[in-house]
Amino acid sequence: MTVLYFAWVKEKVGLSQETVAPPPEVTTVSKLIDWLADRSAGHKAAFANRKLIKSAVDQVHVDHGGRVDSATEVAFFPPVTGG
Amino acid sequence: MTVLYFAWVKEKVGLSQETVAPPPEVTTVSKLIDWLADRSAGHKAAFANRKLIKSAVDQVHVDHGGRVDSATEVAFFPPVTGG
Amino acid sequence: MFTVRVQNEAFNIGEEIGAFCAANSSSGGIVTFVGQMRDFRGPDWDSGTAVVAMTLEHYPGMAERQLSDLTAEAQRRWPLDAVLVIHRFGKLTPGDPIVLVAVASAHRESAFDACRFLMDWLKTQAPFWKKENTPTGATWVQASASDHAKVSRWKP
Amino acid sequence: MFTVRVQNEAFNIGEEIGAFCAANSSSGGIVTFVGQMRDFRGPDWDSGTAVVAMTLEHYPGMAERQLSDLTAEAQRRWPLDAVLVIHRFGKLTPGDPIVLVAVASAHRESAFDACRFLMDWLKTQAPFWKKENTPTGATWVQASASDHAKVSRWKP
Repeated sequence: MTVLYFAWVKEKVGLSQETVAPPPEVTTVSKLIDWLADRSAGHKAAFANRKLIKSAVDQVHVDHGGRVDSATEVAFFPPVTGG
Repeated sequence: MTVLYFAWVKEKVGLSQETVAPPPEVTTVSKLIDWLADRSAGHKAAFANRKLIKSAVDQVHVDHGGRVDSATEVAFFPPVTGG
Repeated sequence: MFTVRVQNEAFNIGEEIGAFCAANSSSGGIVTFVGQMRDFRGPDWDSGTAVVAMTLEHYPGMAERQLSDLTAEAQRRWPLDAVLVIHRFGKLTPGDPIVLVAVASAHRESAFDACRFLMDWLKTQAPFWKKENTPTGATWVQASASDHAKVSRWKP
Repeated sequence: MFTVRVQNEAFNIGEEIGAFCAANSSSGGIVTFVGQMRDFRGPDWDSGTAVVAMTLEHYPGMAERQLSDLTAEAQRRWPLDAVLVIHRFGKLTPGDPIVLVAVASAHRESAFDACRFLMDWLKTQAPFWKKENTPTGATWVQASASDHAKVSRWKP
Protein backbone atom coordinates (compact mmCIF):
# COMPACT_ATOMS: atom_id res chain seq x y z
CA MET A 1 0.00 0.00 0.00
CA THR A 2 1.28 3.45 -0.91
CA VAL A 3 0.55 6.22 1.58
CA LEU A 4 0.73 9.81 0.35
CA TYR A 5 0.94 12.99 2.42
CA PHE A 6 0.21 16.53 1.26
CA ALA A 7 0.65 20.11 2.48
CA TRP A 8 1.39 20.48 6.21
CA VAL A 9 0.69 16.80 6.83
CA LYS A 10 3.60 16.04 4.50
CA GLU A 11 5.80 18.60 6.25
CA LYS A 12 5.06 17.15 9.71
CA VAL A 13 5.50 13.52 8.66
CA GLY A 14 8.65 14.52 6.77
CA LEU A 15 7.76 12.33 3.80
CA SER A 16 5.68 12.84 0.68
CA GLN A 17 5.00 9.13 0.34
CA GLU A 18 5.94 5.75 1.71
CA THR A 19 5.14 2.13 0.97
CA VAL A 20 3.76 0.27 3.97
CA ALA A 21 2.34 -3.17 4.72
CA PRO A 22 -0.05 -2.80 7.65
CA PRO A 23 -1.33 -6.00 9.34
CA PRO A 24 -4.76 -7.40 8.30
CA GLU A 25 -6.58 -5.92 11.31
CA VAL A 26 -5.96 -2.43 9.87
CA THR A 27 -9.25 -2.35 7.95
CA THR A 28 -10.27 1.33 8.09
CA VAL A 29 -8.73 4.75 7.59
CA SER A 30 -9.05 5.34 11.33
CA LYS A 31 -7.12 2.18 12.17
CA LEU A 32 -4.53 3.02 9.56
CA ILE A 33 -4.00 6.41 11.23
CA ASP A 34 -3.52 4.65 14.60
CA TRP A 35 -0.99 2.33 13.03
CA LEU A 36 0.88 5.03 11.08
CA ALA A 37 1.07 7.40 14.07
CA ASP A 38 3.45 4.96 15.80
CA ARG A 39 5.96 4.95 12.99
CA SER A 40 7.81 8.12 14.01
CA ALA A 41 7.60 11.33 16.05
CA GLY A 42 6.77 13.12 12.77
CA HIS A 43 3.86 10.78 12.10
CA LYS A 44 2.63 11.23 15.67
CA ALA A 45 2.75 15.04 15.34
CA ALA A 46 0.98 15.00 11.97
CA PHE A 47 -1.88 12.84 13.25
CA ALA A 48 -2.10 14.46 16.72
CA ASN A 49 -5.43 16.12 15.91
CA ARG A 50 -7.00 13.77 13.42
CA LYS A 51 -10.10 15.94 13.04
CA LEU A 52 -7.94 18.23 10.91
CA ILE A 53 -6.98 15.44 8.53
CA LYS A 54 -8.89 14.48 5.41
CA SER A 55 -8.35 11.19 3.63
CA ALA A 56 -8.72 9.66 0.18
CA VAL A 57 -8.62 5.96 -0.72
CA ASP A 58 -7.59 5.20 -4.27
CA GLN A 59 -8.08 8.88 -5.16
CA VAL A 60 -11.65 9.13 -3.84
CA HIS A 61 -12.54 11.22 -0.77
CA VAL A 62 -13.60 9.00 2.15
CA ASP A 63 -14.13 9.71 5.83
CA HIS A 64 -12.14 7.98 8.54
CA GLY A 65 -14.61 5.10 8.63
CA GLY A 66 -13.75 4.18 5.02
CA ARG A 67 -12.26 0.76 4.27
CA VAL A 68 -8.60 0.38 3.35
CA ASP A 69 -8.39 -3.47 3.16
CA SER A 70 -8.06 -3.58 -0.59
CA ALA A 71 -6.63 -0.09 -1.11
CA THR A 72 -3.50 0.42 -3.16
CA GLU A 73 -3.21 4.18 -2.45
CA VAL A 74 -4.26 6.07 0.67
CA ALA A 75 -3.69 9.83 1.03
CA PHE A 76 -3.80 12.19 4.02
CA PHE A 77 -4.09 15.96 3.74
CA PRO A 78 -5.64 19.07 5.27
CA PRO A 79 -8.95 20.44 3.89
CA VAL A 80 -8.36 21.58 0.31
CA THR A 81 -7.79 25.26 -0.53
CA GLY A 82 -7.61 25.40 -4.33
CA GLY A 83 -9.59 27.53 -6.75
CA MET B 1 -42.66 66.83 -27.48
CA THR B 2 -40.62 64.34 -29.45
CA VAL B 3 -42.19 60.92 -29.96
CA LEU B 4 -39.89 58.03 -30.88
CA TYR B 5 -40.83 54.64 -32.31
CA PHE B 6 -38.72 51.49 -32.36
CA ALA B 7 -38.70 48.04 -33.96
CA TRP B 8 -42.05 46.93 -35.45
CA VAL B 9 -43.85 49.91 -33.92
CA LYS B 10 -41.61 52.13 -36.03
CA GLU B 11 -42.26 50.02 -39.13
CA LYS B 12 -46.03 50.18 -38.67
CA VAL B 13 -46.12 53.90 -37.92
CA GLY B 14 -43.74 54.48 -40.81
CA LEU B 15 -41.69 57.00 -38.82
CA SER B 16 -38.78 56.72 -36.44
CA GLN B 17 -39.68 59.98 -34.74
CA GLU B 18 -41.94 62.99 -34.96
CA THR B 19 -42.45 66.25 -33.10
CA VAL B 20 -45.99 66.69 -31.84
CA ALA B 21 -47.91 69.19 -29.73
CA PRO B 22 -50.77 67.32 -28.09
CA PRO B 23 -53.50 69.37 -26.35
CA PRO B 24 -53.28 69.87 -22.55
CA GLU B 25 -55.85 67.12 -21.77
CA VAL B 26 -53.33 64.53 -23.02
CA THR B 27 -51.83 63.98 -19.57
CA THR B 28 -50.91 60.26 -19.63
CA VAL B 29 -49.22 57.75 -21.91
CA SER B 30 -52.59 56.10 -22.46
CA LYS B 31 -54.19 59.36 -23.58
CA LEU B 32 -51.21 60.10 -25.79
CA ILE B 33 -51.69 56.73 -27.50
CA ASP B 34 -55.36 57.58 -28.12
CA TRP B 35 -54.36 60.89 -29.58
CA LEU B 36 -51.50 59.54 -31.72
CA ALA B 37 -53.58 56.64 -33.09
CA ASP B 38 -55.74 59.12 -35.00
CA ARG B 39 -52.84 60.67 -36.86
CA SER B 40 -52.64 58.07 -39.66
CA ALA B 41 -53.58 54.55 -40.68
CA GLY B 42 -50.03 53.53 -39.76
CA HIS B 43 -50.39 54.95 -36.27
CA LYS B 44 -53.75 53.18 -35.88
CA ALA B 45 -52.24 49.85 -36.96
CA ALA B 46 -49.24 50.24 -34.64
CA PHE B 47 -51.40 50.99 -31.60
CA ALA B 48 -54.21 48.50 -32.48
CA ASN B 49 -53.24 46.19 -29.61
CA ARG B 50 -51.76 48.50 -27.04
CA LYS B 51 -51.03 45.66 -24.62
CA LEU B 52 -48.09 44.82 -26.88
CA ILE B 53 -46.61 48.31 -26.60
CA LYS B 54 -44.14 49.44 -23.96
CA SER B 55 -43.42 53.06 -23.26
CA ALA B 56 -40.68 55.28 -21.86
CA VAL B 57 -40.97 58.92 -20.80
CA ASP B 58 -37.76 60.89 -20.91
CA GLN B 59 -35.83 57.61 -21.28
CA VAL B 60 -37.33 55.93 -18.22
CA HIS B 61 -39.68 52.92 -18.50
CA VAL B 62 -43.22 53.82 -17.44
CA ASP B 63 -46.53 52.02 -17.80
CA HIS B 64 -49.45 53.51 -19.73
CA GLY B 65 -50.67 55.34 -16.64
CA GLY B 66 -47.46 57.40 -16.53
CA ARG B 67 -47.66 61.18 -16.89
CA VAL B 68 -46.57 62.92 -20.07
CA ASP B 69 -47.57 66.54 -19.20
CA SER B 70 -44.03 67.75 -18.80
CA ALA B 71 -42.31 65.17 -20.98
CA THR B 72 -39.90 66.22 -23.69
CA GLU B 73 -39.38 62.71 -25.13
CA VAL B 74 -41.82 59.80 -25.21
CA ALA B 75 -40.95 56.47 -26.82
CA PHE B 76 -43.06 53.48 -27.91
CA PHE B 77 -41.63 50.03 -28.61
CA PRO B 78 -42.28 46.28 -28.23
CA PRO B 79 -40.86 44.38 -25.24
CA VAL B 80 -37.07 44.51 -25.43
CA THR B 81 -35.08 41.54 -26.79
CA GLY B 82 -31.43 42.48 -26.31
CA GLY B 83 -28.67 40.57 -24.55
CA MET C 1 -13.93 50.95 -12.76
CA PHE C 2 -17.52 50.82 -13.92
CA THR C 3 -17.82 51.03 -17.69
CA VAL C 4 -20.75 50.78 -20.09
CA ARG C 5 -20.21 50.73 -23.86
CA VAL C 6 -22.98 50.60 -26.44
CA GLN C 7 -21.33 50.23 -29.82
CA ASN C 8 -21.75 49.39 -33.46
CA GLU C 9 -18.22 47.97 -33.84
CA ALA C 10 -17.55 44.29 -33.19
CA PHE C 11 -15.42 43.56 -30.13
CA ASN C 12 -12.92 40.85 -29.32
CA ILE C 13 -14.06 38.77 -26.36
CA GLY C 14 -10.61 37.51 -25.43
CA GLU C 15 -9.01 40.95 -25.54
CA GLU C 16 -11.78 42.57 -23.52
CA ILE C 17 -11.84 39.88 -20.81
CA GLY C 18 -8.05 39.63 -20.72
CA ALA C 19 -7.71 43.39 -20.22
CA PHE C 20 -10.48 43.39 -17.58
CA CYS C 21 -8.78 40.61 -15.59
CA ALA C 22 -5.39 42.35 -15.85
CA ALA C 23 -6.88 45.65 -14.65
CA ASN C 24 -8.50 43.85 -11.69
CA SER C 25 -5.80 41.42 -10.70
CA SER C 26 -6.40 42.11 -6.99
CA SER C 27 -10.01 40.95 -7.23
CA GLY C 28 -10.45 37.42 -5.96
CA GLY C 29 -13.05 36.44 -8.51
CA ILE C 30 -14.14 37.56 -11.95
CA VAL C 31 -17.35 36.30 -13.53
CA THR C 32 -18.21 37.03 -17.14
CA PHE C 33 -21.19 36.39 -19.35
CA VAL C 34 -20.87 36.39 -23.14
CA GLY C 35 -23.91 36.27 -25.40
CA GLN C 36 -23.15 35.41 -29.01
CA MET C 37 -25.30 35.52 -32.10
CA ARG C 38 -26.60 32.04 -32.87
CA ASP C 39 -26.91 30.76 -36.42
CA PHE C 40 -30.33 29.22 -35.78
CA ARG C 41 -33.63 29.98 -34.13
CA GLY C 42 -35.54 27.28 -32.26
CA PRO C 43 -34.75 24.57 -29.74
CA ASP C 44 -31.69 23.32 -31.64
CA TRP C 45 -29.97 23.58 -34.98
CA ASP C 46 -31.61 20.53 -36.59
CA SER C 47 -35.21 21.47 -35.84
CA GLY C 48 -34.61 25.23 -36.05
CA THR C 49 -34.49 27.83 -38.78
CA ALA C 50 -31.19 29.16 -40.10
CA VAL C 51 -30.45 32.76 -39.17
CA VAL C 52 -28.01 34.32 -41.59
CA ALA C 53 -27.79 37.81 -40.11
CA MET C 54 -29.26 39.95 -37.39
CA THR C 55 -29.95 43.63 -36.92
CA LEU C 56 -29.97 44.98 -33.41
CA GLU C 57 -31.91 48.17 -33.09
CA HIS C 58 -31.44 50.28 -29.97
CA TYR C 59 -32.66 53.46 -28.34
CA PRO C 60 -29.58 55.70 -28.29
CA GLY C 61 -29.22 57.53 -25.01
CA MET C 62 -31.69 55.39 -23.11
CA ALA C 63 -29.67 52.22 -23.77
CA GLU C 64 -26.54 53.69 -22.17
CA ARG C 65 -28.58 55.20 -19.36
CA GLN C 66 -30.42 51.95 -18.53
CA LEU C 67 -27.20 49.94 -18.50
CA SER C 68 -25.49 52.54 -16.31
CA ASP C 69 -28.45 52.56 -13.92
CA LEU C 70 -28.39 48.75 -13.71
CA THR C 71 -24.65 48.81 -13.05
CA ALA C 72 -25.13 51.36 -10.28
CA GLU C 73 -27.87 49.22 -8.74
CA ALA C 74 -25.55 46.18 -8.80
CA GLN C 75 -22.89 48.27 -7.02
CA ARG C 76 -25.41 49.15 -4.33
CA ARG C 77 -26.37 45.51 -3.79
CA TRP C 78 -22.96 43.82 -3.83
CA PRO C 79 -19.35 44.77 -2.96
CA LEU C 80 -17.92 45.04 -6.47
CA ASP C 81 -14.49 46.18 -7.63
CA ALA C 82 -15.35 46.68 -11.29
CA VAL C 83 -18.02 46.09 -13.92
CA LEU C 84 -17.76 46.18 -17.70
CA VAL C 85 -20.85 46.01 -19.92
CA ILE C 86 -20.51 46.04 -23.71
CA HIS C 87 -23.59 45.75 -25.95
CA ARG C 88 -23.55 45.80 -29.74
CA PHE C 89 -26.08 47.36 -32.05
CA GLY C 90 -26.42 47.35 -35.83
CA LYS C 91 -25.75 44.47 -38.20
CA LEU C 92 -24.39 41.23 -36.78
CA THR C 93 -23.36 37.95 -38.35
CA PRO C 94 -23.48 34.49 -36.71
CA GLY C 95 -20.82 34.01 -34.05
CA ASP C 96 -20.51 37.73 -33.36
CA PRO C 97 -20.56 38.59 -29.66
CA ILE C 98 -23.67 40.61 -28.82
CA VAL C 99 -23.13 41.31 -25.16
CA LEU C 100 -20.39 41.01 -22.56
CA VAL C 101 -20.90 41.53 -18.84
CA ALA C 102 -17.80 41.21 -16.64
CA VAL C 103 -17.85 41.63 -12.86
CA ALA C 104 -14.88 41.68 -10.47
CA SER C 105 -15.26 41.24 -6.72
CA ALA C 106 -13.28 40.02 -3.73
CA HIS C 107 -16.10 37.50 -3.23
CA ARG C 108 -17.05 35.01 -5.91
CA GLU C 109 -20.64 34.84 -4.65
CA SER C 110 -21.03 38.57 -5.22
CA ALA C 111 -19.46 38.35 -8.68
CA PHE C 112 -21.82 35.52 -9.70
CA ASP C 113 -24.90 37.22 -8.27
CA ALA C 114 -24.13 40.61 -9.77
CA CYS C 115 -23.35 39.21 -13.23
CA ARG C 116 -26.59 37.25 -13.27
CA PHE C 117 -28.57 40.20 -11.94
CA LEU C 118 -27.17 42.40 -14.70
CA MET C 119 -28.00 39.89 -17.42
CA ASP C 120 -31.52 39.22 -16.12
CA TRP C 121 -32.31 42.93 -15.96
CA LEU C 122 -30.56 43.78 -19.20
CA LYS C 123 -32.71 41.18 -20.99
CA THR C 124 -35.94 42.79 -19.77
CA GLN C 125 -35.00 46.47 -19.42
CA ALA C 126 -32.29 47.53 -21.84
CA PRO C 127 -33.87 49.01 -25.00
CA PHE C 128 -32.54 46.73 -27.74
CA TRP C 129 -34.58 44.81 -30.32
CA LYS C 130 -33.36 41.92 -32.44
CA LYS C 131 -34.48 41.37 -36.01
CA GLU C 132 -33.39 38.07 -37.53
CA ASN C 133 -32.82 37.50 -41.22
CA THR C 134 -33.74 33.96 -42.19
CA PRO C 135 -33.90 32.47 -45.71
CA THR C 136 -37.67 33.18 -45.68
CA GLY C 137 -37.45 36.81 -44.55
CA ALA C 138 -36.72 39.10 -41.64
CA THR C 139 -38.71 38.96 -38.40
CA TRP C 140 -38.57 40.68 -35.05
CA VAL C 141 -37.60 38.35 -32.21
CA GLN C 142 -40.36 37.80 -29.65
CA ALA C 143 -39.65 38.64 -26.03
CA SER C 144 -39.25 35.60 -23.80
CA ALA C 145 -41.79 35.11 -21.02
CA SER C 146 -39.21 33.19 -19.00
CA ASP C 147 -36.85 36.19 -19.10
CA HIS C 148 -39.54 38.21 -17.39
CA ALA C 149 -40.07 35.51 -14.78
CA LYS C 150 -36.35 35.39 -14.00
CA VAL C 151 -36.16 39.03 -13.15
CA SER C 152 -38.73 38.71 -10.38
CA ARG C 153 -36.23 36.99 -8.10
CA TRP C 154 -34.22 40.22 -7.83
CA LYS C 155 -37.06 42.35 -6.49
CA PRO C 156 -35.79 44.18 -3.41
CA MET D 1 -16.13 19.51 -25.64
CA PHE D 2 -15.39 18.83 -22.00
CA THR D 3 -11.79 19.57 -21.08
CA VAL D 4 -9.89 19.52 -17.80
CA ARG D 5 -6.29 20.74 -17.59
CA VAL D 6 -4.15 20.69 -14.46
CA GLN D 7 -0.93 22.45 -15.32
CA ASN D 8 2.22 24.07 -14.02
CA GLU D 9 2.48 26.56 -16.91
CA ALA D 10 0.79 29.94 -16.68
CA PHE D 11 -2.14 30.45 -19.04
CA ASN D 12 -3.50 33.49 -20.83
CA ILE D 13 -7.06 34.23 -19.75
CA GLY D 14 -8.00 36.21 -22.85
CA GLU D 15 -6.67 33.60 -25.27
CA GLU D 16 -8.35 30.72 -23.46
CA ILE D 17 -11.74 32.41 -23.18
CA GLY D 18 -11.55 33.80 -26.72
CA ALA D 19 -10.83 30.34 -28.12
CA PHE D 20 -13.58 28.78 -25.99
CA CYS D 21 -16.16 31.30 -27.23
CA ALA D 22 -15.05 30.84 -30.85
CA ALA D 23 -15.30 27.06 -30.54
CA ASN D 24 -18.81 27.38 -29.08
CA SER D 25 -20.26 30.17 -31.17
CA SER D 26 -23.60 28.35 -31.47
CA SER D 27 -24.08 28.36 -27.70
CA GLY D 28 -26.44 31.09 -26.56
CA GLY D 29 -24.57 31.88 -23.36
CA ILE D 30 -21.07 31.45 -22.00
CA VAL D 31 -20.28 32.01 -18.33
CA THR D 32 -16.72 32.05 -17.06
CA PHE D 33 -15.10 32.30 -13.65
CA VAL D 34 -11.50 33.42 -13.27
CA GLY D 35 -9.68 33.18 -9.95
CA GLN D 36 -6.47 35.18 -9.77
CA MET D 37 -3.71 35.24 -7.18
CA ARG D 38 -4.19 38.21 -4.88
CA ASP D 39 -1.26 40.21 -3.57
CA PHE D 40 -2.68 40.39 -0.04
CA ARG D 41 -4.31 38.21 2.57
CA GLY D 42 -7.13 39.55 4.73
CA PRO D 43 -10.25 41.63 4.23
CA ASP D 44 -8.56 44.22 2.04
CA TRP D 45 -5.16 45.41 0.96
CA ASP D 46 -4.75 48.13 3.62
CA SER D 47 -5.50 45.95 6.65
CA GLY D 48 -4.08 42.77 5.12
CA THR D 49 -0.67 41.17 4.80
CA ALA D 50 1.30 41.34 1.57
CA VAL D 51 1.62 38.04 -0.27
CA VAL D 52 4.61 38.02 -2.55
CA ALA D 53 4.33 34.50 -3.96
CA MET D 54 2.28 31.36 -3.65
CA THR D 55 2.93 27.68 -4.07
CA LEU D 56 0.01 25.50 -5.08
CA GLU D 57 0.52 21.89 -4.14
CA HIS D 58 -1.72 19.29 -5.73
CA TYR D 59 -2.39 15.55 -5.73
CA PRO D 60 -1.45 14.46 -9.25
CA GLY D 61 -3.95 12.03 -10.70
CA MET D 62 -6.64 12.69 -8.12
CA ALA D 63 -6.81 16.39 -9.07
CA GLU D 64 -7.56 15.61 -12.72
CA ARG D 65 -9.95 12.85 -11.70
CA GLN D 66 -11.92 15.01 -9.26
CA LEU D 67 -12.26 17.82 -11.76
CA SER D 68 -13.36 15.40 -14.49
CA ASP D 69 -15.91 13.82 -12.14
CA LEU D 70 -17.28 17.26 -11.21
CA THR D 71 -17.52 18.20 -14.88
CA ALA D 72 -19.39 14.97 -15.64
CA GLU D 73 -21.78 15.66 -12.75
CA ALA D 74 -22.43 19.17 -14.13
CA GLN D 75 -23.23 17.63 -17.52
CA ARG D 76 -25.75 15.30 -15.87
CA ARG D 77 -27.46 18.19 -14.09
CA TRP D 78 -27.64 20.80 -16.86
CA PRO D 79 -27.82 20.81 -20.67
CA LEU D 80 -24.28 21.97 -21.45
CA ASP D 81 -22.52 22.31 -24.78
CA ALA D 82 -18.97 22.58 -23.43
CA VAL D 83 -16.92 22.99 -20.27
CA LEU D 84 -13.29 24.01 -19.83
CA VAL D 85 -11.55 23.79 -16.46
CA ILE D 86 -7.92 24.89 -16.08
CA HIS D 87 -6.19 24.79 -12.69
CA ARG D 88 -2.59 25.77 -12.03
CA PHE D 89 -0.16 24.17 -9.63
CA GLY D 90 3.38 25.09 -8.62
CA LYS D 91 4.79 28.55 -8.05
CA LEU D 92 2.56 31.56 -8.73
CA THR D 93 3.13 35.29 -8.52
CA PRO D 94 0.51 37.98 -7.80
CA GLY D 95 -1.90 38.52 -10.67
CA ASP D 96 -1.38 35.03 -12.08
CA PRO D 97 -4.60 33.26 -12.94
CA ILE D 98 -5.08 30.22 -10.69
CA VAL D 99 -8.27 28.77 -12.06
CA LEU D 100 -10.55 29.21 -15.06
CA VAL D 101 -13.96 27.57 -15.41
CA ALA D 102 -15.86 28.24 -18.64
CA VAL D 103 -19.31 26.82 -19.41
CA ALA D 104 -21.26 27.07 -22.68
CA SER D 105 -24.97 26.33 -22.91
CA ALA D 106 -27.99 27.24 -24.99
CA HIS D 107 -29.52 28.53 -21.75
CA ARG D 108 -27.86 31.21 -19.69
CA GLU D 109 -29.45 29.91 -16.47
CA SER D 110 -27.77 26.55 -17.00
CA ALA D 111 -24.43 28.17 -17.79
CA PHE D 112 -24.57 30.29 -14.62
CA ASP D 113 -25.68 27.40 -12.41
CA ALA D 114 -23.14 24.95 -13.77
CA CYS D 115 -20.22 27.41 -13.51
CA ARG D 116 -21.10 28.21 -9.91
CA PHE D 117 -21.63 24.54 -9.06
CA LEU D 118 -18.21 23.70 -10.48
CA MET D 119 -16.49 26.47 -8.51
CA ASP D 120 -18.27 25.62 -5.24
CA TRP D 121 -17.35 21.95 -5.52
CA LEU D 122 -13.85 22.60 -6.80
CA LYS D 123 -13.17 24.77 -3.74
CA THR D 124 -14.11 21.97 -1.34
CA GLN D 125 -13.22 18.80 -3.29
CA ALA D 126 -10.34 19.34 -5.68
CA PRO D 127 -7.06 18.34 -4.00
CA PHE D 128 -5.05 21.58 -4.14
CA TRP D 129 -3.39 23.37 -1.22
CA LYS D 130 -2.18 26.97 -1.22
CA LYS D 131 0.93 28.08 0.64
CA GLU D 132 1.45 31.83 0.78
CA ASN D 133 4.80 33.52 1.07
CA THR D 134 4.55 36.73 3.08
CA PRO D 135 7.39 38.99 4.27
CA THR D 136 7.23 37.14 7.63
CA GLY D 137 7.31 33.61 6.24
CA ALA D 138 5.34 30.95 4.42
CA THR D 139 2.03 29.61 5.72
CA TRP D 140 -0.59 27.16 4.51
CA VAL D 141 -3.90 28.83 3.71
CA GLN D 142 -6.76 27.79 6.01
CA ALA D 143 -9.86 26.27 4.43
CA SER D 144 -12.87 28.57 4.44
CA ALA D 145 -15.91 27.50 6.46
CA SER D 146 -18.15 29.51 4.17
CA ASP D 147 -16.90 27.53 1.15
CA HIS D 148 -18.16 24.38 2.85
CA ALA D 149 -21.51 25.98 3.58
CA LYS D 150 -21.92 27.05 -0.06
CA VAL D 151 -21.58 23.54 -1.36
CA SER D 152 -24.57 22.30 0.63
CA ARG D 153 -27.01 24.03 -1.70
CA TRP D 154 -26.05 21.64 -4.51
CA LYS D 155 -26.89 18.45 -2.64
CA PRO D 156 -29.12 16.36 -4.93
